[in-house]
Amino acid sequence: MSSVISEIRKDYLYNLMLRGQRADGRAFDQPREISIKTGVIRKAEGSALVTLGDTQVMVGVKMQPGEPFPDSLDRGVIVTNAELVPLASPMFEPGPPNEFGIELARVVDRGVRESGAVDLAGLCITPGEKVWIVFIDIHILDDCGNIMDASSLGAIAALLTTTVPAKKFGLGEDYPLPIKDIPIAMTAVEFGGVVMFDADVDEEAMADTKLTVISRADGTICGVQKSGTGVLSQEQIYRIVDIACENAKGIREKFLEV
Amino acid sequence: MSSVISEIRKDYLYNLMLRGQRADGRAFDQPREISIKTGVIRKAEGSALVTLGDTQVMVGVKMQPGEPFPDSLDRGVIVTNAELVPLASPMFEPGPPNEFGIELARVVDRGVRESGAVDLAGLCITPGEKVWIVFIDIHILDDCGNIMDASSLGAIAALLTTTVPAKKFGLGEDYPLPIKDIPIAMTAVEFGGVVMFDADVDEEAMADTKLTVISRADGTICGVQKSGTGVLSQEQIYRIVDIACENAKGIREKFLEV
Amino acid sequence: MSSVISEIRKDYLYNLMLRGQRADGRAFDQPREISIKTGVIRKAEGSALVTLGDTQVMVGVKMQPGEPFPDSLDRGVIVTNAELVPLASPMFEPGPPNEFGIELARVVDRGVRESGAVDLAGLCITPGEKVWIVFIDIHILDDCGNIMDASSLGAIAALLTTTVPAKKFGLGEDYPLPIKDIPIAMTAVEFGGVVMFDADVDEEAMADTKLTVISRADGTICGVQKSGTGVLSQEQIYRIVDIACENAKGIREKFLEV
Amino acid sequence: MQGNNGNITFIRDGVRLDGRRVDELRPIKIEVGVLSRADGSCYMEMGDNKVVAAVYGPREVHPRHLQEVSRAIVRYRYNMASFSVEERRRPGPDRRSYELSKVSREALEPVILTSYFPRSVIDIFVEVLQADAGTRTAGINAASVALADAGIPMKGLITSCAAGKVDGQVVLDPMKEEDNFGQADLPIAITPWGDITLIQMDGDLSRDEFRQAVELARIGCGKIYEIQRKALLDRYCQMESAAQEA
Amino acid sequence: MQGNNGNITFIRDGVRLDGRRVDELRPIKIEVGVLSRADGSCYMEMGDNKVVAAVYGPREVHPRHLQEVSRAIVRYRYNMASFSVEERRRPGPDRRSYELSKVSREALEPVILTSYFPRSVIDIFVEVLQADAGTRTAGINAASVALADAGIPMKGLITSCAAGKVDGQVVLDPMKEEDNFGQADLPIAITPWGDITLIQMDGDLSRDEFRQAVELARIGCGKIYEIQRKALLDRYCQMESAAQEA
Amino acid sequence: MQGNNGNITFIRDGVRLDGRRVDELRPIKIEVGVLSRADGSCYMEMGDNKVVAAVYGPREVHPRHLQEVSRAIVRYRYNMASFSVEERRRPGPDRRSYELSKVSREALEPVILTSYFPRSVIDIFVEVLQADAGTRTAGINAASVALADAGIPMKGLITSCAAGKVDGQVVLDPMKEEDNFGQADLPIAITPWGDITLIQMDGDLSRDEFRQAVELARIGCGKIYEIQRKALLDRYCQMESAAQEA
Repeated sequence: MSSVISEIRKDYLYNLMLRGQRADGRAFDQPREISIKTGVIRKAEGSALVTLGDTQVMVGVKMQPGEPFPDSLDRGVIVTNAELVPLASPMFEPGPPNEFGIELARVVDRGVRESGAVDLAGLCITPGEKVWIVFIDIHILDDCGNIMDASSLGAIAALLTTTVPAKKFGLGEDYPLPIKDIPIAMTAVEFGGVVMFDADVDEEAMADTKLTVISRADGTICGVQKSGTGVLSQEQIYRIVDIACENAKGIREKFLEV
Repeated sequence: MSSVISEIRKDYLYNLMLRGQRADGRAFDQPREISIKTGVIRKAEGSALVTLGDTQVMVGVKMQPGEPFPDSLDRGVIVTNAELVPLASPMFEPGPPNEFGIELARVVDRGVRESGAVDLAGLCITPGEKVWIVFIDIHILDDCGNIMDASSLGAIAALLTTTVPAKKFGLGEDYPLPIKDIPIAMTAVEFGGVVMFDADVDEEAMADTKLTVISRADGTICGVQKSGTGVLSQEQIYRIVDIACENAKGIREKFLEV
Repeated sequence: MSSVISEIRKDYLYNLMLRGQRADGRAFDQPREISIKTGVIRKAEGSALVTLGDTQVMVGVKMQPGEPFPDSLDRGVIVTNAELVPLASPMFEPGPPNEFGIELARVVDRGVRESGAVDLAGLCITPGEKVWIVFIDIHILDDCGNIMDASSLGAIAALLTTTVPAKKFGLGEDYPLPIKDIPIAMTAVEFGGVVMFDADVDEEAMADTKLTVISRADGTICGVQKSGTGVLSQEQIYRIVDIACENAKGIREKFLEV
Repeated sequence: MQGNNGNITFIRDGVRLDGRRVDELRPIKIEVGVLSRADGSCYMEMGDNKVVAAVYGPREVHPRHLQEVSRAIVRYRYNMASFSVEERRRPGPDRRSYELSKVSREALEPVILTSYFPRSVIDIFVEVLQADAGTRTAGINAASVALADAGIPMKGLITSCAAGKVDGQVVLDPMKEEDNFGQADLPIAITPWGDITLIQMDGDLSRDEFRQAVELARIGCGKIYEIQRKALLDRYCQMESAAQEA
Repeated sequence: MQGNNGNITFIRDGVRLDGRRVDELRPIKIEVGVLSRADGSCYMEMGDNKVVAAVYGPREVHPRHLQEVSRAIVRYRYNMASFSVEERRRPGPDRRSYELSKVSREALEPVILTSYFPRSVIDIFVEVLQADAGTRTAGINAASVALADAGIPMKGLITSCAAGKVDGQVVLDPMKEEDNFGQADLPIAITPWGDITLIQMDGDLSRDEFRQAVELARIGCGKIYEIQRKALLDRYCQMESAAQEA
Repeated sequence: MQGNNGNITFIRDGVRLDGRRVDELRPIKIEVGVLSRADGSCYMEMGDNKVVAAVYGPREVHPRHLQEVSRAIVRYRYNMASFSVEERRRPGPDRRSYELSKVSREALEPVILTSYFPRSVIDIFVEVLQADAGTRTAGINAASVALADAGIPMKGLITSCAAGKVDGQVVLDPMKEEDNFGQADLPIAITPWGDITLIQMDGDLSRDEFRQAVELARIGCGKIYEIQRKALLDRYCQMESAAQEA
């Protein structure tokens, strides 16, 4: 899914990198500018528009009553879907999600699920029969690199502002979706031995390998995913994990904690 | 979906047109010969084989009990589908309906629905639980132009002869489907400033633009659809609407009124 | 679905054939070596790995309660599916079953169904409401010719060792799936007037025409299917039927009767 | 084949439910050249079955990679209209129609001179407008006539017919009730010189009954062949006289 | 059009539920060039509708067999986000979005100079982020601006607007409630010189009302056209000054 | 990871439910060259997991537009048989299998010398016949051996193994119960020289536990690597002696 990048641009970026620099002047572990607008879609129970540099991702959360899973009869259900619509990148094609869209949705989903971000036990309506289904829909608008972190950020930001629409379904008063943790995904790419966080679209095109690390508020890890056809050393992985957990703290404090 | 037409044939038709003529001698506002045979498919609750010149369309109506829509709990449901099977034209391909088939079905459906042709309130079995579903299935057999009008005509002709199969489902005696109006679609094409009704396959291939107008028995309009990549002036549209409503009267009287 | 075969190999096989011989020394009516291992998949209610020469087919049987068909409310349901996965042959492609896979599954299914092999009346749980669904899943592992007979053999071998998982669904004690007959499919190919049973992959590639005959334990016929673009004479068909019924007896006795 | 016929007697005094003898076909009607767009076409009724067949080609193959360098490929699409059966069926192909399309194509391909048209395709489309047991045989018969109408060079017409078994007796051309509750169904297709291009069977037949059924189905084919030929001849004469008038 | 408005009065003393007069548009907001990856883009709000349009191209056609030797093909994909409507919709196109994509493409194609770019494609993508009656017209308006932003040569901007009928009266730019319970909906799209490139209608209109509705929708288009032009001009000035600063 | 283990104690006196120590693998069985049609193949059991891997290629790419001018593309299809799990699964890929196919391909691709075979494809197919936690690692191990069996030039064998966490303790190669009710799952794949080509993790691990889990999984990989090598060696010897006999 990486974009095509000209050889000249590649050489330029590579030479910069050797001198410890990035094209936009950031440090290797520094993310681009982040902005999060929530409540942007009135028709959704929760929503967030995240910009990460030029990357833009809209996440909408919709809720409706439905059946629980047979193996967790008294817990709500989370369904996460990502649409890599062709509006967002010349690399995206219309049609059902391909392996990139599926991986994106599944990693975001695992971050939310494994961190216990949503109190699923608080989403039971009638045990064994009816629970709340939480649909997290990720709509990529402009893929200028690292849609993984932007999507993950959008998902938790939207969840944090979600109202359970109980009234609409005759199930009492509306109430805020119970949130128990704030998972943050941080993705690094590796190229020529150098590790860079929050790659832009050119850096992504250059690198073979990504590592996404999702951490909880308490600094523990709830998700890791390597993708791409390159390799990582054990040390690189440990280092990425460490930086990811540290950086996540800053973002959580700045943008998401109440 | 327009057929390929040779340049020579096109020039010939164009020159004719400039002299106010059509290849088969018709006036610009004159439809081809129409024949309607109903009751041709014994296994359907209603059916009609319409020929419009060489164009042949079979419409079958099937009915079965089912669930009402949530926003109209005491009304029957209409489902319209069109199969542009590859038997009918070298331009049609196997597979699920493409945008042409979908548009055709949806325009026919809107004509039936918006005209209030079928008394949906009379198709409620148990309010909120069970109503009659009316399936209108359009099967194009030979596309020699203007399958829109032929399909629309077939749909209303089939509905007019439909028997509600109450007995088969243990719901009392069979009775005729209650019909309240007879919508008629008339389609014109535009080419080089000239407007022609009921285009044959060559005329369709030549023209960029079509306008379908569906009118009720009382002369009011219940549906309009422009299709094709050309433009129409306001005056052309008004003129087509006027002729369509007038011509529809004649067809309604001749073929469809009891 | 026939494999490509070189002209030289084809000539060689053809010349052998004219001398009444086959490449592996078998007689024309002689099947390759057969082995059947049952109970190989612990997670399935019944399973069998069949090897027929180098051909390998795995069949798994799964059972679960479900709804009966409207026209047989007090009988179990059989669902047969065949996956011609691309692991098994360079000719197979990923994706939903094509016409070869569908034909294979349907012929195996008809053999099981029409022979009355499974006592469907014995698989009713609550008449009109709940019956056992028997899923027969055929997984081709190595297509070295005649997957039809291998699949059919695998299906009945798996069924013969299937346990109805009543306990798992709170429906009493487990019991063996009631089997009433043992249908055996025998397939012959025709090429240049010669009829050969149990063709290997080269023989299949050479021949245009196949005939599958499925017979019951009492020697009567419960299924026949010609496939391929060649023709068969009436006499050839009668002869294949006779040999198929005879050969089936031997296989039934040797491998499948208790 | 449910084999479970309730208490219906299908044959009484040698006469079937619809008045036919055991070796009698249902009424047949064939019309040739019923469609304008297709290169060849045929409408056929066999009892209550109503089918239309159309042939397009030889024409270019799409997608290209299906094309064969030394011959035309043949495609056959058997399709049932949603309204053709008692309970409305969802549009589009199901597993049954994929199988019927395959065996029907294989029933016709042996007589088509495909080597005359390398790299091209001959498309055969059969639409079942009303179904009443025997749609595959009716479809093959109609398609065979449509191929001739399209001028596709063939070694001969293919003719198709089924035999069945009800009340323990082999019968020709089973109708819906006989098919639903009968004990066997055996459709065949043959060339004019007797080679068999399609044979399928399910149900319960002894080897003797199997042979009886094949023989009976062949007799049925013989009768249908004459009707096919006559329909084509009528069409030809009609076109001749139309040409002379012009 | 359900025509069944319960007991709601939609117009009281010439004023509609949301305070508009019958010939008044909902508030409109247009931003040009909102996306980096696309060649042209536009974000638009029309009342509670929120849509983004992107244009890619002219670029290579995939799959190849769609390419036209003498002109660019135009593709238009109208898509609703799952969260854009009251009840979550399943992702992916449905029959409605196929039809809207078709008529929207046909609304824009007449002004695009496709002959300048043979064998190529101009892709227009419209994402509906929030829907409130009028998404097709908002989409066309946004797409038209995005085409201009992408530098696609056009004869002029396309502008689209709907008229409706509620309480027996023709009104401009119906919102959700008026669309759901009104008596007619008539969207049009026009060129700057008044040719109509899209017209659809459903509901119940006399011939006179039909003409009134067309006239009113045209007036609406005129107002929207000015907003489109201004947005493009602002964008142009902004880029100019950015260029001068650099 | 449900993290909700009811009241099960998974480790008692350092021994797990199936009698293993925390750093012990389940029994492993590898057979090389089990399929005739494939260019390379491998059957593998890891505990109750049973998988078959086949490799085809390098061969021509279909469809053509996927082909790369300077290297072979690699495709990997992870597929579960319908009968491989407790509750029958519908045939065909689901979202999980798409993701596993992707990460498995990316686990193997780093060691395949794809530049040797421009414009071609190396297809890897893995069928899970029985599943019991760890099918992705078993599939990668089997695929790696099948690649070697197919003679595909590689820099080294890839080996894959998971670590988990149960009862607060990091364990090697979790089985079904430990996976369902455990607190974390961390599969990795490594090259013989220790580079990591796959790493995924879900559940709940401190940074220390994370490192422990990676170390433990590496130890597991080391043991599996020896079994893979031995299986390939045995196969080679067997073929040698077969060749000498001939």
